[in-house]
Amino acid sequence: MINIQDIRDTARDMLAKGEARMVIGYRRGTRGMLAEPAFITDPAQADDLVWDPTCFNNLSLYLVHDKKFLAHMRENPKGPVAVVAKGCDARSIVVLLQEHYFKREDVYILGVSCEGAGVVDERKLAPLLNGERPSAAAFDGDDFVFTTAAGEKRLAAREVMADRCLECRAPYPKEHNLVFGEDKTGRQLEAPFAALERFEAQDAGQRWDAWSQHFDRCMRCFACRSVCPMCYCDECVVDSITFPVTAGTTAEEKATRIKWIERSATRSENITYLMTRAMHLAGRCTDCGECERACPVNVPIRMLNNKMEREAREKFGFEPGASIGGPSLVATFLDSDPGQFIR
Amino acid sequence: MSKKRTGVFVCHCGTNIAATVDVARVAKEMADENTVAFTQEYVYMCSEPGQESVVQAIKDNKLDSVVVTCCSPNLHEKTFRDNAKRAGINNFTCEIANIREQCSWVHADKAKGTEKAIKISRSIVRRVNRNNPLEAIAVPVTKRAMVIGGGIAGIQAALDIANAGIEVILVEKQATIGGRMLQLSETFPTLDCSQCVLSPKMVEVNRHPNIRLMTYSEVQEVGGSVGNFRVKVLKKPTFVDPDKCKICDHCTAVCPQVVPNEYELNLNARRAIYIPYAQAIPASFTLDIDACLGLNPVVCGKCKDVCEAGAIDYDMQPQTVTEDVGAIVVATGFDLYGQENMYEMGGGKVEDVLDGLQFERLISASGATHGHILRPSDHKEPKDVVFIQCVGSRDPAKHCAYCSKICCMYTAKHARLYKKHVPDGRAYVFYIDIRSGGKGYEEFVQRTMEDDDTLYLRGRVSKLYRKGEKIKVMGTDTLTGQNVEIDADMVVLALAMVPSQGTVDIAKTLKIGRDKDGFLAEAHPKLRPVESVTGGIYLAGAAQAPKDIPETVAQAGAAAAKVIALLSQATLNRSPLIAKVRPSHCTGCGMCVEACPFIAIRLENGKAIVNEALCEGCGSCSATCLRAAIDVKNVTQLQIHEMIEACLA
Amino acid sequence: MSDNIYLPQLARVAYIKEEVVGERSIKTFRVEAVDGKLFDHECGQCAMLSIFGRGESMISIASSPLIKEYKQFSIMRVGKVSSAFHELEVGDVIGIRGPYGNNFPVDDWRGKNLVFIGGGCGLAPIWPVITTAVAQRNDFKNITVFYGGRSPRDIMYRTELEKLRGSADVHLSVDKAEEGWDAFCGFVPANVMDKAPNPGNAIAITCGPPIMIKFVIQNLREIGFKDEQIYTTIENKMKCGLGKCGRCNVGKDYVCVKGPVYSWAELKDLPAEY
Amino acid sequence: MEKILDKKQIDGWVAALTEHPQGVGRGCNAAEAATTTLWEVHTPALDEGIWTYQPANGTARLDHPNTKQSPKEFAFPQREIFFSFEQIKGEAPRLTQIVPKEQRHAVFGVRPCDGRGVPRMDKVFTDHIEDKYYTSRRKNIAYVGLACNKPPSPNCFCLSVGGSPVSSDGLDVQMTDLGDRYFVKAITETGKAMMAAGGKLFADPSAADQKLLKKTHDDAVAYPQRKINDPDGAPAKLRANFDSPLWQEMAQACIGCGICTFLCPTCHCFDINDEVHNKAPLSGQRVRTWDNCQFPDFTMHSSGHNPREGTGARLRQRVNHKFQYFHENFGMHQCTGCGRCVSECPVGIDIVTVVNKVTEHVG
Amino acid sequence: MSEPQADFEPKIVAFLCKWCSSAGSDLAGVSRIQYPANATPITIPCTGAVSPMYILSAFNKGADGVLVSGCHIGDCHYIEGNYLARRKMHLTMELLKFIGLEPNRFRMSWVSAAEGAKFAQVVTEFVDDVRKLGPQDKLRKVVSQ
Ligand SMILES: Cc1cc2nc3c(=O)[nH]c(=O)nc-3n(C[C@H](O)[C@H](O)[C@H](O)COP(=O)(O)OP(=O)(O)OC[C@H]3O[C@@H](n4cnc5c(N)ncnc54)[C@H](O)[C@@H]3O)c2cc1C
Ligand SMILES: Cc1cc2nc3c(=O)[nH]c(=O)nc-3n(C[C@H](O)[C@H](O)[C@H](O)COP(=O)(O)OP(=O)(O)OC[C@H]3O[C@@H](n4cnc5c(N)ncnc54)[C@H](O)[C@@H]3O)c2cc1C
Ligand code: SF4
Ligand code: SF4
Ligand code: SF4
Ligand code: SF4
Ligand code: SF4
Ligand code: SF4
Repeated sequence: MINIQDIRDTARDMLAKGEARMVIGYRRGTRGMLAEPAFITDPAQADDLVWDPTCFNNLSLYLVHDKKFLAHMRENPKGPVAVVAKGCDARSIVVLLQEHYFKREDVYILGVSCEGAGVVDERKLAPLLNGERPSAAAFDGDDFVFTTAAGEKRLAAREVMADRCLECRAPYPKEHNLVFGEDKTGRQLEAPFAALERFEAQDAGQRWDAWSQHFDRCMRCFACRSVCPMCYCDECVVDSITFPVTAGTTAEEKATRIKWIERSATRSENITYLMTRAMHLAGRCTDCGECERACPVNVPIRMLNNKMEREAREKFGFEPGASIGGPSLVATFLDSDPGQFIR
Repeated sequence: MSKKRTGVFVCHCGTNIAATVDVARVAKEMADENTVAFTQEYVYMCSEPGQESVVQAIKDNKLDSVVVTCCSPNLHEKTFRDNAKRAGINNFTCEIANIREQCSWVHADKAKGTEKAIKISRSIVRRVNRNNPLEAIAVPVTKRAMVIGGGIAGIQAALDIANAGIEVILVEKQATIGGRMLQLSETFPTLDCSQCVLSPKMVEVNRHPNIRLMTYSEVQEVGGSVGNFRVKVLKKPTFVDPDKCKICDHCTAVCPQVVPNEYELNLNARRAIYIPYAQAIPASFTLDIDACLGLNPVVCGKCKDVCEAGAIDYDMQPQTVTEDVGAIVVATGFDLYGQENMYEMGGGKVEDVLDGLQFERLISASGATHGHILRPSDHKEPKDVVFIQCVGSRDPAKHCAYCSKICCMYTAKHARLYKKHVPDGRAYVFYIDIRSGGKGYEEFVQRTMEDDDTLYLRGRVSKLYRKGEKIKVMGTDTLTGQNVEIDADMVVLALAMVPSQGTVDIAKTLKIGRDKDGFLAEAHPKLRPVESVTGGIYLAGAAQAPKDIPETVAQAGAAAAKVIALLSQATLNRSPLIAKVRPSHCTGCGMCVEACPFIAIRLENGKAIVNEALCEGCGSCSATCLRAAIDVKNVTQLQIHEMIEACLA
Repeated sequence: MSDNIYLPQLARVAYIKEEVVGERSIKTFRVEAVDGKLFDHECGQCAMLSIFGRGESMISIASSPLIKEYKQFSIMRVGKVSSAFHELEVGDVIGIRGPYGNNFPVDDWRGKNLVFIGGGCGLAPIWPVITTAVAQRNDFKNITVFYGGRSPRDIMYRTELEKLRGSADVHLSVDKAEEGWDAFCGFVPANVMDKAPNPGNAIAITCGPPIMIKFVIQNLREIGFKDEQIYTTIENKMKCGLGKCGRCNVGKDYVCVKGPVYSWAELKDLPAEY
Repeated sequence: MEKILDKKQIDGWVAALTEHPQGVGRGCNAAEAATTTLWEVHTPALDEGIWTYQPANGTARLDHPNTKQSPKEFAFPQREIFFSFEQIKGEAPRLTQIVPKEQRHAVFGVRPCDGRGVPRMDKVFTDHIEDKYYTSRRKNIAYVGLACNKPPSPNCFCLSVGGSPVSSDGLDVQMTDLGDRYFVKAITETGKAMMAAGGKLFADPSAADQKLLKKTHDDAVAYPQRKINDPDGAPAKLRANFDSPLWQEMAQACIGCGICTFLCPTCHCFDINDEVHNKAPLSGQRVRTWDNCQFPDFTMHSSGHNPREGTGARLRQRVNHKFQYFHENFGMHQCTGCGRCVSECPVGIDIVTVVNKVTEHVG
Repeated sequence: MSEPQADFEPKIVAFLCKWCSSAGSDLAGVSRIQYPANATPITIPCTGAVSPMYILSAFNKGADGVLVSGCHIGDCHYIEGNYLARRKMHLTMELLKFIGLEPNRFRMSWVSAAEGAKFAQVVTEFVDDVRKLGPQDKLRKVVSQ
């Protein structure tokens, strides 16, 4: 069991001693379930920090924000940012480090072990609470306990846990500066890629029927991209319209931007967007599941990334975010790569 | 900034194109393209008047770019680019749309052919619209060459280059140069002694002021490109100082370690300290560290004790040297296809079944048996010897698909040499057919058949096995249709020639391609037979394909001539179609660095930087970059995107 | 559907002039109606110009309302649509809709001294006022024009500015000294400070890059201009021009409707989101 | 007009609106049937875990909390084609307007907050100059509302912004769930006509029904909601706190996804782009798509200068637009308290908290 | 799946590497080996230069099939470009299959400069396969009113 006070004490200490210029963690939000990202610079606020099954966000995203902000301000960071990171989040940080997005010494990873549990899926939880609004959530062994106006409600973790956590193979932040909680790797509740396999068991026609509806629903808010720490490109290639312009973009570049897709949220454009994103995340996505969670219209985006992840693992023996110095998936190859599809 | 003014020139190629493509329609459709300011069709665009009209049209219409829709760019891209240049515009704004090889010649249906020709032409027009004027890149040349492999090919190439006054580094993996030829007894078709021909050359190499010999050395890493390679060579320790070694042979006498002698193809044994061959160059002993008991006087140290010259140095360390060279000749030679692969020939497990090279050592005066033909099992003189040709060659189903080219000849040679040594012996040759193209070759074979009374049997051997003293060889004579069975004392297999392991390894290190049989791939089978696909790397000898000594020497000479021609230039022109980074989009993720096969990209201050001298323009980086931050000039993602659009319009 | 506010009218390019070449090149275009006539406009108003297949851009009408035969636009190449404009040739047809936005209250300014201060491409929006005032020279007192570019090559309307000299005081400047330039060297606000135009019975109209406007206004106020005497235009990104798409929103104003012309007195009251 | 509709009859009413009274072959030919304006009815349905409006298919159920997306898309679709263009090289372009189809749409189950979104959208698209794409769709839409017996989301705050769970603003018909039946009230003439189409399916309400209606409404209003503490003071306070550092602080987690605005019943910002289908000869369409002020490049000038640099400035725009600028222009808050932006923000940015914090801030 | 149409002429984009497959197609031409005209070639330096974006984009722009063809493994002019391509295209193929696109719409092949006949055969087969599948309308941009 993680004692939140340990995290708070560490954060307070680091800030007070100037060992970190900011601690990014979670605190209670006002809108209900969700713990919200907290950006703490004042040691006095360290007590706001919380750790519970509603700490969904992959906070490594904010390391990217921070870097972009500093670049924009032309500032040099003074000391590292400390960030609370779950297993998957820590792997995201590894990928960012692998891609030289920032230096190892710029980040202080306060790892938190999911200890064989994980985070809640709001969508699974909501119907079980009958519209009640939980004021607190806590881990308790195999259960999660929610406090609502109607009292305490105990739910089996596996019923309300996010799919990604049910299937998580590495719920322990291997890369860390400090880690809270025990390594209980191996206690996963579902086989890896279980959801994916269930989906793949269908025939091509059924898969298309499902996906075409999903693609139709997408309204291209780009929340999936915005919430993803791996989608850090300043100018996303697929997107010719929104976010194309950074201050450095020249007239020539704007005039000759490739229009891979249109802004219209039509099926074909949505497919191209989401498929490109999946391709771009192949070998980089660490399955933090944030894209799928953020999507307001429940497009199962994670499944696309999962598909790539499984291919990478099974065919190329590749694990995203495994090591900072490791190879990247699409920039390398093995003699033994599959070629049966080539005719 | 203003709009491009492209001229489109549609060639009829006589009726080659016009018969199945409506050229007038192609021209008309191209005229509808936004950027096309001029179109023209002509019966033979590449003819003198055709070319002239292109030049004139560029000038008259102030064109800034040109598309010629005609045959494959391999044929006339240069022609029309030169024309563009002549007309005063940049040659890289001229592109070819191939509507002949890729269209008119392969589609009989005129309507469909025309449609496709329009799509092809349109895609090239759109591409040209985004072409930038470029200049070829000039790179200075390092006037020094490296030859890898010290067989006859390497020796010849090194000597030729050195004689032209260019410094050469000859790198040989073994302790001596000489290669396979050193192992041969006498050579067809003249039957002169192999070593007698070779030794003087080896000595010359050793003495040549322009040649630096690095034996017992291996190339580890190659960077750079044509004109400027940087090669890392590992010099393995021989533990014997060649300058001090007197070749007195005292050391071998005391060395307790006995291992098979690879130079003698394991027909006899050698010591851990040894000299492969009496006239080895460099003339020095070598201590085989793998066989040695350990470089420690406590363990052994006998050789060191007896060496009066004090040549033995147990502390010798491997040494890595880096050499800058402008060109490389690869002459890493061949091996024989392993007997163990030849299941039907006993899989290497039947005693007294030898391969050709072993036989060469058997009959060689310097060989293990001092020139007496004695079979290994019992040291008796074999009376019935069966020679089998095409073993492992010309067998696409199970072994090598190709013909090893020299086996017919050396088998004939072997049969003759055998008869010379054992006049009462009987020689049988199984063959599929005889390939004896070459000066004096056919005569040589005929003489073997007739004068030497060798029994040539046309057919394959289906099986052989040991039966007591004899080897039973079962085959068919396809001329008579009879099954043949011979009780042989010895069998000699003319095994296929395959690229040596050193060749396979060096291809990886140098990143030069190999052909489907594993030999080093030449840039063009007919027109560029001694060049590898990588600029500045040339091929010589049996590493490129099976060949005999005359051919090897000829190719080595040709490679040397190429090297000399290359290195006599002050600078080199390289294609400017290389990668270019858009720093505004690059996040410095380094994926392109990883993907680049030529190590041409590095990261600096969080951005990718392309080394123009190294980049070959393959585009692997651009397909890997997630941000379209790196593109090959004039083959940009934008251009391909617009070409896709054009193909699907 | 009648009154389709998004449907442009077709206009043909009748004349193109390269004003400034280089990285920030500017070209001037005159366009005429393909059928019928184009709308009338007031000084300071803008139009949405389209190149079909590339998109639309809001561009100030740089010709005087007195000229009815054509409308003139000066467009700097900065991106997608503006680059497409720079590829146009005489005779090409574009789309145009407008006029949009409010205008300079030129009628209220009759009998006053006018001080124009422009920088870079910012001469275009005030050019109709200058040319109208010069055309109706007697209605106005002194006319002074300050205009500056980065270098002599960046001075737009060079010949036209020279022609003004009879009717107006023209003070040109370049940011950095260069051979052959004998007028003022330095930034436009400094030139204004240097010449210190008299604020009495005067209106100052300034347009240019945001940073220039900021310092021009500072300097004008120092010289003694009141907030109500200073006019400028603000150019926020626009897509519809009709106060609906939301992006030019500053405070409660949609600049495409309530602007682009503001007196400093009005502008001060709005949040500084431009 | 006030009536009672048995819950089981809802599909009957939908059918009456969708099908021609006589029907083809029953005294009315196909041409007549086509020209007589009928309704395309949309009812909330649960699809892939989210409530969306879908064409009625005879199994309408109005037990949804609220739909994920607001019903604004009926009058203001995410993608609207303005016109198509074609141009042959050297010739003038030819433009063809694309006019929205004349089809009447009845949207069932609109919650009061979303109903109140309608007049707000109307204001935007008709103020100053009329947007005919909007109005020609809008005039053909009827909103059949459903009062909230209890706020469907824990983040509802309609009462704070001048609305109520039983408001009928912007609706044509208001229905109230009385257990086994609906109390149906026509608000507009269109609403009356629609109810008339239902004919005998409707019964007259009894006094008990009226009483129950009142109680239901009263209970709904009394149900605790989230609260904006000083909505009336908001415009002035927001104005005063424009430069407050609170904005950046509160928006630090914002990822700029724009979910808050895409889902909002009153956000109307859009983008216009040309979509090219063929380059030579040129053909394509000019298309309007939703856009929003939370996207970082929304206001970025071509020069790279961005008046709303940073998430703080953008959050401020969203909040100020809803609670200050719109109020200054039209005398009402643009927010209707539906709570979508609160519930759906992936990082928990909460407009109620934001408004409260800023209005309480003295700076 | 769409109904197969007798008169349906598939639109195919063929990315051919300059050194092998494009040369192979030239050889097919020189040898006058006939094959269907449905595949329009785009010559790229190397299959390694084919970004998965190109495949997606071609389908988006209405291709009924996409072919990527290059040098055999081990023969890449740029040594390892085709190895990189093999991995990328494998992933692309898997993703396309995953969402339910018919796998026969995307083909990768190795055709050397010497394999004119193979080139013709690959195109012929591929056109046949795609013809059987009918028009590709899953990823195609729909130009709606
Ligand atoms: C049984 C037999 C009989 C023959 N008889 C005749 C004949 O009578 N007449 C005739 O004309 N031809 C004959 N030949 C053919 C002849 O042997 C070859 O043509 C000739 O040896 C080819 O020479 P080469 O230099 O290309 O290769 P090799 O002789 O194989 O030399 C290659 C050299 O490169 C070195 N090397 C390999 N890899 C590396 C590396 N990575 N780095 C550094 N060094 C390396 C090797 O150690 C070797 O020294 C015969 C061949 C055989 C098998
Ligand atoms: C009131 C007013 C008056 C103005 N007057 C003038 C004037 O007189 N002269 C002048 O030069 N300028 C003037 N401007 C500025 C001018 O409007 C802009 O410079 C111009 O709109 C830039 O357009 P662009 O397409 O070239 O720039 P870009 O930066 O390329 O694009 C601008 C818009 O196009 C969209 N866009 C960008 N790339 C793409 C893409 N690949 N696909 C689809 N959409 C894309 C962006 O979303 C953006 O909204 C004025 C502006 C205003 C507001
Ligand atoms: S995916 Fe794994 S590491 Fe991430 S939150 Fe779930 S259990 Fe923890
Ligand atoms: S998939 Fe979901 S989150 Fe992503 S753009 Fe589409 S609607 Fe938004
Ligand atoms: S792959 Fe692209 S972004 Fe990454 S370093 Fe290379 S050019 Fe830059
Ligand atoms: S601002 Fe939020 S709460 Fe208000 S109407 Fe919009 S989505 Fe609903
Ligand atoms: S809040 Fe933003 S997106 Fe919504 S209407 Fe206002 S400006 Fe537009
Ligand atoms: S406030 Fe929330 S929903 Fe709105 S843009 Fe920011 S992160 Fe997205």
